[in-house]
Parts: sequence; structure tokens; C-alpha cells
Amino acid sequence: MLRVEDLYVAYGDIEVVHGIDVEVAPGEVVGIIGSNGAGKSSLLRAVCGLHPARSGEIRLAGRSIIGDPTFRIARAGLTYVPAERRLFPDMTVLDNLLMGAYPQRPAPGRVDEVVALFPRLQERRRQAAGTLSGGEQQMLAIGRALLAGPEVLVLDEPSTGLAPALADEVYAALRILRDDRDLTLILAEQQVGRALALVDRAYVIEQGRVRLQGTAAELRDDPDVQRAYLGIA
Amino acid sequence: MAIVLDGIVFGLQLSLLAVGLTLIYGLGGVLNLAHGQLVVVAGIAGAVTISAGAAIPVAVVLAVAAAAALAWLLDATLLRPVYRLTGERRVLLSLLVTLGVAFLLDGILITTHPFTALNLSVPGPAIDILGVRMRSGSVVASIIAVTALAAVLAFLRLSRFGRAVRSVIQDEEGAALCGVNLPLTRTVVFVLSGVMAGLFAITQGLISSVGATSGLDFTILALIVTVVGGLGRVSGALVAGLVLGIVHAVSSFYIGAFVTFVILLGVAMLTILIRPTGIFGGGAR
Amino acid sequence: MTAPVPSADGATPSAATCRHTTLRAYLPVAIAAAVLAAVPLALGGSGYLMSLATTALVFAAYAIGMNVIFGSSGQLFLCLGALAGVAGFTSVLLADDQGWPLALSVTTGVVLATAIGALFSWVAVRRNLGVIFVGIVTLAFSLVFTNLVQGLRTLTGGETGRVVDAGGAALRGPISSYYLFLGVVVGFLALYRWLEGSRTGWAWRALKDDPVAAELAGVDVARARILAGTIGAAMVGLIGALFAHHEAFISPTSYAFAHVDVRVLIVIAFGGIGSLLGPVVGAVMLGVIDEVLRPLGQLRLAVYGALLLALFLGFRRGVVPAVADVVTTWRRARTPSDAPAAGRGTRASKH
Amino acid sequence: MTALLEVRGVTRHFGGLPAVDGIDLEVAADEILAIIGPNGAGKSTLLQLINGLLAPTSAQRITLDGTELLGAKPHRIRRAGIATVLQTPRMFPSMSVRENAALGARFTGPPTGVQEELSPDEAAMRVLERLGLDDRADAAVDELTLHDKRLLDLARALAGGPRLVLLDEVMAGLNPTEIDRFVAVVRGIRDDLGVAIIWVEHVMRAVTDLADRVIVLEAGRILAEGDAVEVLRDRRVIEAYLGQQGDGHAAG
Repeated sequence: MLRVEDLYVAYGDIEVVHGIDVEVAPGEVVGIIGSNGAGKSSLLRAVCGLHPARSGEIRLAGRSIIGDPTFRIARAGLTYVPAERRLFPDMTVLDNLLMGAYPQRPAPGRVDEVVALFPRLQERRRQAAGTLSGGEQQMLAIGRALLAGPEVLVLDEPSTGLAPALADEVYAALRILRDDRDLTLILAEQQVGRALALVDRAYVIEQGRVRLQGTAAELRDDPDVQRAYLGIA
Repeated sequence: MAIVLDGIVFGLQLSLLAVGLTLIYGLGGVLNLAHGQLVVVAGIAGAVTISAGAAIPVAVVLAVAAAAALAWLLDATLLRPVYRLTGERRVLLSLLVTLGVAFLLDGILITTHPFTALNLSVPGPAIDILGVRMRSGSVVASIIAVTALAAVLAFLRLSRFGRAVRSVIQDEEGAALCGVNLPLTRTVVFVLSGVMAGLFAITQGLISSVGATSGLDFTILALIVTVVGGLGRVSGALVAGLVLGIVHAVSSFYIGAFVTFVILLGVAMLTILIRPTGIFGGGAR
Repeated sequence: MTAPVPSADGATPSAATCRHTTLRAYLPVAIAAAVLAAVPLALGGSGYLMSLATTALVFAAYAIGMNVIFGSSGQLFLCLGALAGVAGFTSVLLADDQGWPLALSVTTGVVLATAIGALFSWVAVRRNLGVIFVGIVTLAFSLVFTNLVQGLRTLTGGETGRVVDAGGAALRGPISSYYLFLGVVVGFLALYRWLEGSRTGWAWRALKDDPVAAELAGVDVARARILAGTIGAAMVGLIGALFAHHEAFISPTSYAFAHVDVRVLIVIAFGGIGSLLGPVVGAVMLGVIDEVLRPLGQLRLAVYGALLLALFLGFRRGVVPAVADVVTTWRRARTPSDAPAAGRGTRASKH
Repeated sequence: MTALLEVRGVTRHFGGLPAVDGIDLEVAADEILAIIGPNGAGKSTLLQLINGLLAPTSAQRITLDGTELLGAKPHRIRRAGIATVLQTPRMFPSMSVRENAALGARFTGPPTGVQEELSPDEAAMRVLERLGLDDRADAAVDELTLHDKRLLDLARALAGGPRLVLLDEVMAGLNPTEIDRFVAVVRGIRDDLGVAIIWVEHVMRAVTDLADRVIVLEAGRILAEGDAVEVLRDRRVIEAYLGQQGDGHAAG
């Protein structure tokens, strides 16, 4: 479904991703785990076209999308939920959700379906997004992405800045999404425990390179994961 | 009362001018100092068409089309290199480039059409509104302004594309992630602002006249309203236009025109110094 | 390899080198002064040509002021004409109507313009206003000024202006006034060069490159910005006041936005923002263009607009520096030894 | 212990949420203190509260050697003796390497460990020699590698004679060899010049190598503090980094 080959990403002259390969099959749930600064966000921002890749290849359903503008990649079915969420603060929750479906009209009932996943949003439909709490904003960001009806949903650190209880709530929703087998899910997370409990398979990224990869079960039992992951070489 | 009504009419016109300016700024960080020249181009295009013997409606359509076309041309050519920059550098270059455009157009229009002016006198008697007699020209102008503003607001609030425009103003990256085509949105809004400038020219032609030398004045008026309403805030521009229109009318009547202009400029300066986000900036909704 | 040098030994030669480089720094100013001083000889004393040359000097001086304000600290003042006009009208009113001595009235005018410039800078820094807000506030001030002058007819003569009596032979004679303005321009250039080498100059360079890094390196960015606005406004005010007395006539037109600010922008765009002699070269070019375009009348406005566009879109750094670059590259290309190293950097990787 | 830097009760909110929540900390002269913690824990915010780039929402005091720095502008804090090196090298591209370093001395005292009066250029050369950049003193900063840019940033900091240097993730983007070189340089600065260092880092190898003491931040508060190896074994620290394993046990 998504294939990243030998990707290099740099900010100015700081190269942060040094030749990463990632492959995700349709319907798979894949984790990209690693400590902060490991290069997870840079990898994902390059995948969705928000930051240009220095070199490499990115294919979505077999078609090269490298160098495409973000809006085209979004329309091609890959939707990214950044850690900063990027909501429209002065627009209502409902308008934010409807923007997710842009440029089509959302299928009837689709908004209700998404809101059903996050009941907290229900009572706040007419409220401005900027007035929501951090957890609600994260839910809205995921909800907005779902309204696009993506084939690949990419989530960047959905637990960032959330109290544990709220993070649990977000992850509960993600578990429901995982069981929807039409959706391919890619999840970047620094909380390796949470991530491995959700995904089928994961890549452990360290300093811009893939350090380990394997099924969730393999990685959970790997004594190297914690060490590698904490960045102690 | 008649004065206040005059002020409201003028205020509606100001809103028409300022909403266009503020939308472009909100969307692309471009402060178009040639906005007034769009009005002048529309005015002269209309006047020339009329003097060539065309019917008024044809002239009106041509006038608005001329402003829209010029706006499109600006966006598609000279502003391309500007959009490639980011942040302060984009704002600065846009200021200098559009200032250059303003003088370029002024020079050409003043030389080629020194005495052309758009005057659209509407036949018919004055009309009684709330016990006040209004010239029919003012009534028609108000109807045009109100209709245009309502249409723009409805477009921004209700249509999918309008929602996309608002989303870009609030968060460019978020909008791109939702699949919004940013360059296309910018172009459409630029043309829309041209249409509004053209309509302003029509309303101004109904009430007084539009000549080649008034470009800078229109730009400054739009700028004042935009600043007082909060740069990039549509609802702010709308309210500020009405309020300043009334202030303008009352103050011109009781104090005099030149002091009025100084007062308006002073209000704009004070707004920036005290509350740069605008006095009526309730949000981009 | 540089070995650590014993300091007693190292001090003397380095101090000498220092003085040497200091003097060399003023060499371009001296050359410019010498060349400009010879201009009246070349023009053969024609009164008309002399007045054109004097106007060019006036614009060079305005542009140096703009270089101090905008070039060094990035504050877009769109009110140079108004600042000059404040000084000009103040000085004329005090000298002609109140009978003040010329020197005192000019000084008062300059002080007033300086205070206004300093105030704008101070507010902009305090409120942390971006380039666009500084631009709008100062543009609004320009228009307020023009409108006030036109409105206060009894004092200022309104739109038509008024005759200025105070002046004296030195300011009025075609040759003497040329040298007087030349003295001011050379003084400004020397001051500019001196500032460049001073702590303030380094503060300006640093804050233009990166204000946050400058602040972190110990630069008082706010003070440096306000100083730029203040010094620049003083320069502009001085020229504005002298100009009024020189012309023997004052009107809002000679200080209008379209007359002063737009042309100064063209001058510095041509000469290169922040370059020492750029304003002089740019002002001469503008003078020539003005003269060539005289028959065009109002169409000159269009040419100014086109120039502004072309200069800022085409030569972001200024025509003079760009030409200098081309010449250097061309020279380098002819000496094949160091050709491959030229102009290569890592900057290309930025997006 | 007499503290060089003392921070008491510093809090900073962003939009109502605390990024730094009532932090107390002390740094001794010539100590290397590392601050680690997951993304968004408030590490960089804390540094910016110390160097003045951010103003605290509330605070009791921030003192350097007894001098109150609370509310001072960044340039004042720099002149008082706290220099900063940020993750993204902040260069002055219009200046040469030497001029970049000299700028650090122009507005402050002489470099640390130097007694005599030096011109800014001389001060710059001293520091560039120490960091091994003197052979490129007249180069343009564009020509430097990332590693050398960080060194130059450090040179600019040292040229101003700081008592304390704040390093914000300066190992990010360096390769292993460069990390080793940089670690040696940082150690040299502390050992030879007696400059104290607060160091936000996530390259743990460098932290365990260098730090005298480690503070772990989570959600704007200090979660653990102590010797590097000890802290990294701390159960709470591992959990903060890794998140809870699966469902159920919600750590308070």
C-alpha cells in the first residue's frame, strides 16, 4: 500500500533521516517507534509532502508520490494527522470535520459515524475548535482525518501532551479503527508500550535509521528494544 | 439622520473594498497596495465603454470584468516570485511590488485617460427611506453593496470552497492536509477581490465618480478599514467599514473633510499601536 | 597552523594593522568626495545642470538615511518625505514667522523630526510590530502630514506652498549650495562608515542576519533598532530643512510620498540596500533617468512603478552589487586556477 | 554546595497548559547537568526561561551567582554570564567565521580563562584555536559542516566569557564520530575553563559519558534526578518514555 525506499530528509544542512525503507501492506497496522528526535516526524512529513525529501522514493498504491504537493497526496488517499493537530481554531467542530471531507461532500451519516467514535465531540459540535481541551482536539484531528475516507491514515504521536486517561481514550478509539480492516494505519509513537499493544508490526527508528523491525510480539520480547529505543548504543 | 444614512451607504462601500483586501492578506500574506488601482481600472473601463456607446449594463459587466482580469493577471505573474518567499520577506516584497504596480498603473492611466471618469447617473426621483429622502443612485449603490457583501459572506460561510478559504486563513498546513489546493484558492480569492473592487467602482460611479487619480485614495481608505478591522479578518473589515463610514459622514459634515481624513488615519495608526489585531477583530468567521 | 602568539609581541603589529584598516575603510568615502567635488568643473557652471546635481545629492542623502533605518535594521519607514517635511516646515515657520536665527530653526526642525523617528522606532520595538505594521503606520503618518499641511493653509500656504525668505547666499548660490549639500552627503557617508565599524554597526549586522541569535550573543536588539530609527530620522530631517531654505520655496509636494519615498526606494533598490556608496550611485542614476524622462510628464510615474517592480523582483540585493558580482565571477572565470571553488556553498539545500 | 545558578518555582503556561510546572533547580560552578525527558516534557522551554527568550508565567527567582536575572532581556542575561547554543546553529551568514565568533566578545567580557585585554578579533581567534576552527577563520559560514557550525556557535558563546553554557540538543544530526568529538570538546570546556553546563539532550550515550547529574522532566515537572546510569534504570523514567504496557495499569 505504502512503500518508502531509501528516503533521505534534511532541514537545511541537518540531515535527520538517512536512508529509511518502510513497507506497509493494505490493511496493516504499522508502528514507527523511537525516541524524540529520532526522525519519525521528519519521515512522516516527507511522506505526506509537507517537507521535501532530499532523495529516495515514496509509492502509494504503486504510484510515486514523491514531490507531489500535500493536497494532492491527501486527495490520493493518504491522510496525515500531525502531532500539532493543525485544526482550524476559529471554526466549529462540525466545520472542522466537514473540512476533512473536502473537496467532496461527505457521505450522509459519515459525520455521525465519526462522532460516534468520539462521543466527547458530540456535545461540542457547535463549539469553536480552539476552545477544546488537548484530548478533544486530538480526537477532532483524528476525526477530521477520518472524514477524508483515507485508505492510509498516518498518525503522529497521538498521545503527545495528553494526560494518561485521555491518551487511553484516544487509544481506545484507535483500537476500534484497527479492527476496521479497510484502513491501513501507520502510527508514530515514542511510548513504545502503547504502540506495541496496538500495532501488528513496527519499525524502531533511531537517529534517522531503522534499527530494528519485526512483529509487535517479537519486539515486545526483544531485550534490545528498550535499550536501543532509549538511545543507549 | 440623513448624514448617518449617507454614512451607512459609504460604510457598505468601504466594507466592499476592505473585505477584498483583507481576504488576500489573510490568504497569502500579500498586502495589495494596488487595490485602489483595480477600482480605477474598472471605472475607466466602464467610462470608456459607455462613451463608445454601449449600454450601461454592458459597461458595468465590462468594468467588473476588467478589475477581475487585472487581479488575476497580478496573481498569475508578478506575485508568483513573492509567493515563493515566506514570512516577513514575503510581506515586504509584496508591499514593494504592489506599490510598484500602483504607480505603474497610475502613471499609465493618468496619462492616457486624464479626464475620463465613470459617472452613472440613475434616472428617477429621490426615494423616501425612514422619512429621509435619498438619491436613487445611493439606493442602487447600497443594494449592490449589500447584495455583493451578502453573497461573499454566504459564499465564505456556506459553500465548501468558502470553508476551504477560511481554513487556509487559519492554518495553511492544516488546509493542505485536508486536500485544499492552495495556489488555486489564492487565485480564486484574488479574482474575487478584483470583482469586489469593480463593484465598488460601480457604486462609487453611482454616487459620485471614479477618475484616474483616485487610486491611492481608495487604497488608503481600504487599508484604514482593514487595519481597524484587523488584518485578515473578514468580519472585522465588515464592521469597521460600516463604523468608519458613519464616522466619515458625520465628521465630514460637522468638522470638515480634511480633518476627517486625518482622524481616520489617526484611528488606523492608534489601532496598530494599541491593538494590532484590530478593534473589531472578532475572528475570521 | 597558527601557534599561540605571546601577547606582548602580538599587540603592536595588530594595533598598527588596525589603524591602517581604519583609514582604508574611509578610502571609498574620500574617493567619492573627490569625484563629486569635481562635478561642478565638468558641468561648466551651468545653473540648470548644477541644480540637477544638487537634487541628486539631496536624494543621495535621503537614501543614506533610509539605509540607516531600513538597510541596517529592517524597519520599513514609509515616511521619509514626511519626516523631512516636518523639519522643513518647522524650520521655515520658525525662521520666517518667528524670526529665529537660521541655525536654531533648522536645529529645532531636525530635533522634531528625530523625535518622531525615534518615537516610531520605540513603539515598533516595544510593541514588536512586524514590517507590515511599521510600513502601514509610517505610511499613514505620511498622509496625515500631507493633509495637515494642506489643511493648515494660513501657516503653510496649503497646497500651493509658500515662499521661504530665510536662507542666505551659501544655501542659495548654485555652486555654493552644491558644495554645502556635498559636505552633508560626505559627512553622512563618513558617519555611516564609522557606524558600520562601531559596536552599533556590528549590532545592526547581527540583528539583520538573525535577531534571536544577536540577542543571545549579547546584542541589545531593541536599542540598536531605536538608534537606527533615530539617527536615520535625524539625517532625513537635516536634509529636509536645508532643502526648504535652499529652494526658497516650500510646499507639500516636495515632501510627498510619491515624490520622496518612492524615489528613495528606487535609489536604494538600485544602489543595493545597506551598501555604502549605493545611495550616491543610485541617486545619480535616478537623476539621469529623471532628466531623460522629463518629456514624458505624468507617464514618469509609470516608469517609477516599473523600476520599483523590476528592481525589487529582479535584483533583490541591488543592481550595483549584482553587477559587481558578475564582474568578479567573470574575472574569476578568466583565471582558471580557482574557478571551481567560486560561489559554491551548502545553501542550495535550503528550501 | 554553593550554587552558581539557582532556579526557584519557575512555571510557564502555553494557552493555559503548563509546559514547565514549578521547577526548582541548581547548578554548581563547573558542573555538567543533563536534562532529559520525552517530547513535550518542557526541556527546551526550561532552557528558554533561563536564557530569557521566554518569560515565565510565574517564578520566585532565577539567580546567577546571587544576581537576580528574572525578567531580564536575553542580552542582559548573556552579559551576566549565561550563553546558549541552540539545536539549529544560529549563524550570521553575512559574517566570516572569525567575525561570527568575535561578535560573542563584542558585547560582553573577555573569554573565559583569559585575563588580558583583547580586541574582539583576538578573543575570537583564541577561542577558535581552542576549538580547532582557527584554520577556517576567514571562511564563510556557509562552507562549514553542521558539526563545525555547532562548534562555531559554541565558540561565539565562549568568546563572551560565560560562567554557564546552555546546550540545547547539540548532538542532533551528528554522526557517531562527530558526537565523540563534540563530547570531548564539551568535556574540555568544563575541565579546562571551569564553565558550568546545562545540557538538554536525547543522545543518551553522550549523556552517560559526560553528565555529572541528570534531571528527568516529564510534563513540566522533575520526575527523577541523580546519576545518569541510576536514573536510566528508574522504573518511573522508563515508563515515562515508553508509556504503559498495554491496558489496565494506569500509572498516576
